[in-house]
Amino acid sequence: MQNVSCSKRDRILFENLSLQISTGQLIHLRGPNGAGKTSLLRIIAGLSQAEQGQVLWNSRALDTTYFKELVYLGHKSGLTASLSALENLQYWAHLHQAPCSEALLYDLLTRLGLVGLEDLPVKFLSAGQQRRVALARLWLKPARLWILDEPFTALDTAGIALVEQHINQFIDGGGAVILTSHQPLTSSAKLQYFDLEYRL
Amino acid sequence: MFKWLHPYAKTQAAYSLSQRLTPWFAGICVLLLVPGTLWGLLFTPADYQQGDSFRIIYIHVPAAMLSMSTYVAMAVAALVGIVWQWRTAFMAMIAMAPVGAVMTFIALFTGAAWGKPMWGAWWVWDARLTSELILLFLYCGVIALYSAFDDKQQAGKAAGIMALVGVVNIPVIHFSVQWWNTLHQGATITKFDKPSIATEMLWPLLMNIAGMMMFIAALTCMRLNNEILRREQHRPWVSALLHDRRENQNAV
Amino acid sequence: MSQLIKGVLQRDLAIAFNQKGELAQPLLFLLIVVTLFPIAVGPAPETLQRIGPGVIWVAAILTALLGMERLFKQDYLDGSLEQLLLSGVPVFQIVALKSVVHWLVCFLPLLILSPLLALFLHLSMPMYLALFLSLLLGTPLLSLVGAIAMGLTVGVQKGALLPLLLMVPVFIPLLIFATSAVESAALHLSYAPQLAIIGAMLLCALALAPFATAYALKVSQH
Amino acid sequence: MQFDSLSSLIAMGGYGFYVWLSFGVSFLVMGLLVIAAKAERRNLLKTISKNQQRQVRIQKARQNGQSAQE
Repeated sequence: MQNVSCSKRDRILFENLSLQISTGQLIHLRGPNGAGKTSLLRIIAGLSQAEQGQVLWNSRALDTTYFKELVYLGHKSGLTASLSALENLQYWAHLHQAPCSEALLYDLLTRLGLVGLEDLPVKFLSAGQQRRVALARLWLKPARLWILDEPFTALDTAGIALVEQHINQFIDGGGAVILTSHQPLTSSAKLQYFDLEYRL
Repeated sequence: MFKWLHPYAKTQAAYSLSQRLTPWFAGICVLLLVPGTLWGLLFTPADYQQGDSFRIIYIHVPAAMLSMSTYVAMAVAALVGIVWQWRTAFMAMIAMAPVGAVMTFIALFTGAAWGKPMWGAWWVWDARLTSELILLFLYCGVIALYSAFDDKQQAGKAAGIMALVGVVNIPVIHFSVQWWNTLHQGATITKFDKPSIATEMLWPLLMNIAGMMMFIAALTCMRLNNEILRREQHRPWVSALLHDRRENQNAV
Repeated sequence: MSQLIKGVLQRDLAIAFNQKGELAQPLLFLLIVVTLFPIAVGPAPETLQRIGPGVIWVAAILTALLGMERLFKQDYLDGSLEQLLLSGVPVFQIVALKSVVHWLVCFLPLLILSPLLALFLHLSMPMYLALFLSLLLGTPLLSLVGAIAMGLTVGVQKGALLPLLLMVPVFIPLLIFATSAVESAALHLSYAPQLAIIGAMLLCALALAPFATAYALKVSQH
Repeated sequence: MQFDSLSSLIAMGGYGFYVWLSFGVSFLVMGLLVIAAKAERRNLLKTISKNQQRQVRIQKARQNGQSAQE
């Protein structure tokens, strides 16, 4: 499905990496701090460009069809602090052309354990609750590839279990996931590891 | 043209090319600038209106002309960089920026020093001087933007956009300033009669213009090489280069 | 498509009106600057009339810069910007919408306030009309071009004054034409040419600026 | 030669100050530009070779460490 080969920036983080991911695959990207995991994910997502090499999707360069099938969640939540969870998700769904009826969103937020907090500005929520709102996007948009940078930070065990279960469902349904996480994943046999090492 | 240029998109090729060109540019620059200046200062007859003060023309006009063309060259480099994703084009652009800024400064300074005896004031809001001042701001903007970024690849692209926005605006600025100037025509005499310049005055001027051009080219090459070295210092070819240099020095 | 436009407008306006204090600050700043000038140069109506249009325009430009930080900075910091860039929607459309919102929030109040400023500075009726028209055409230009400068500097921590430096080349012609329009009006001459030029600049910016801003935003995500 | 004596060359028909000031400052600034570029290059080469030497040291230390372990 995809073939990456890149090196990056003035300090060389990694060179001539190749990585292929296909449907039903979960790739756990591992490496010490500063190894370039986030940089690699951002390159794969198409946010930044590789110095050399390119990222291909269905053996074509990245274009709008790719973005239509991608959900990327970075370190930053992408939530506007002064807006409520509902408004944030509505805006995001508008942008990404995902279904966003209010009933659907209320239902989703309830499932994520955010009942009664839907209308509160996001800045009043705790870090874990904000993370849950950000992760709600995984339920919203029908995508085929998820790129998740540390999705489990600030989540409690119940939250982690919820997200992992959702990831497994997604993969069983033919999706592909690349994620970084400093904690081991408990999930399925389809899990693959990809290790980056720290280079001076 | 494109095929010919394309290999130089690679930093290493660009480095060796500009390394080879620098002494040529520098040599021709000295060959033109020194006799041109001496000729202009010592041998051309004085202007019958402005006396010997007109000799400032030999530095003022080349600097003013080339300050504008350097900016345009920067914008062209930026465009090439953005369209074809050449890193070297951005590096060349940023190598030119301070040189162009210095040219602009020289044009402004000599303009003021010429204006003092001619107009009786160091600074007159004359259309050409004002345009030149705005040009200096443009250069400063590009340089400031470039230095504000930590990631120089990003910085090059951002400064490139800035240079392009500026070049789109140059005609508008020029036109507007002229309009503004005629509207606010002050009491002082703000016009040079455009003298149809005599041939013996013209030759040294042309020599100096060409010499300044070479000066800019030589400095751009030098600065481009610095830029490439700084950005690529971790690449193997740079270490190989340094290694060769050291060996050569040891052999000598 | 229309739903997208509605969604973006709604959200950006909601953010702006959530921070009412911040909304009023630039206007207060404008009012104070315009009040300071008569105090500094003396209250003679002729002097004020002469410098009036220039003062209002310079103050408008500075005000624009104050309000402009909002345009992308917050989105950049909280990550909304990367979500926007990855949405697959053409970024220039969103940028154009954001410029519209900026104009509505920052310059529309200024236009509404402008009669008061004209009164303060003793502008005559034809002068005010010319000023109003030049503001009407010129301020969207400021929003559009300002968006480029803001897009370029969004990832830069230091250098709050950088946008000002970047926008100088656009400000100067605008300032020249706008004030000369008002001056022509004071002499009861036609000021259509100046307005036409500002209009032409506005149209050019409308065609090009959103693309430049979109590119700048992409660059800001290194 | 337009000027018959050195003093008249310096005086430039009364405009000497302005003419020599212009030329002096211009060439000074251009010279500074050249010097700055050269100095920058020298500094760069120095830092690069320093970095390289550091790399060599690091590698050596690693190898020594490994052989010591063995």
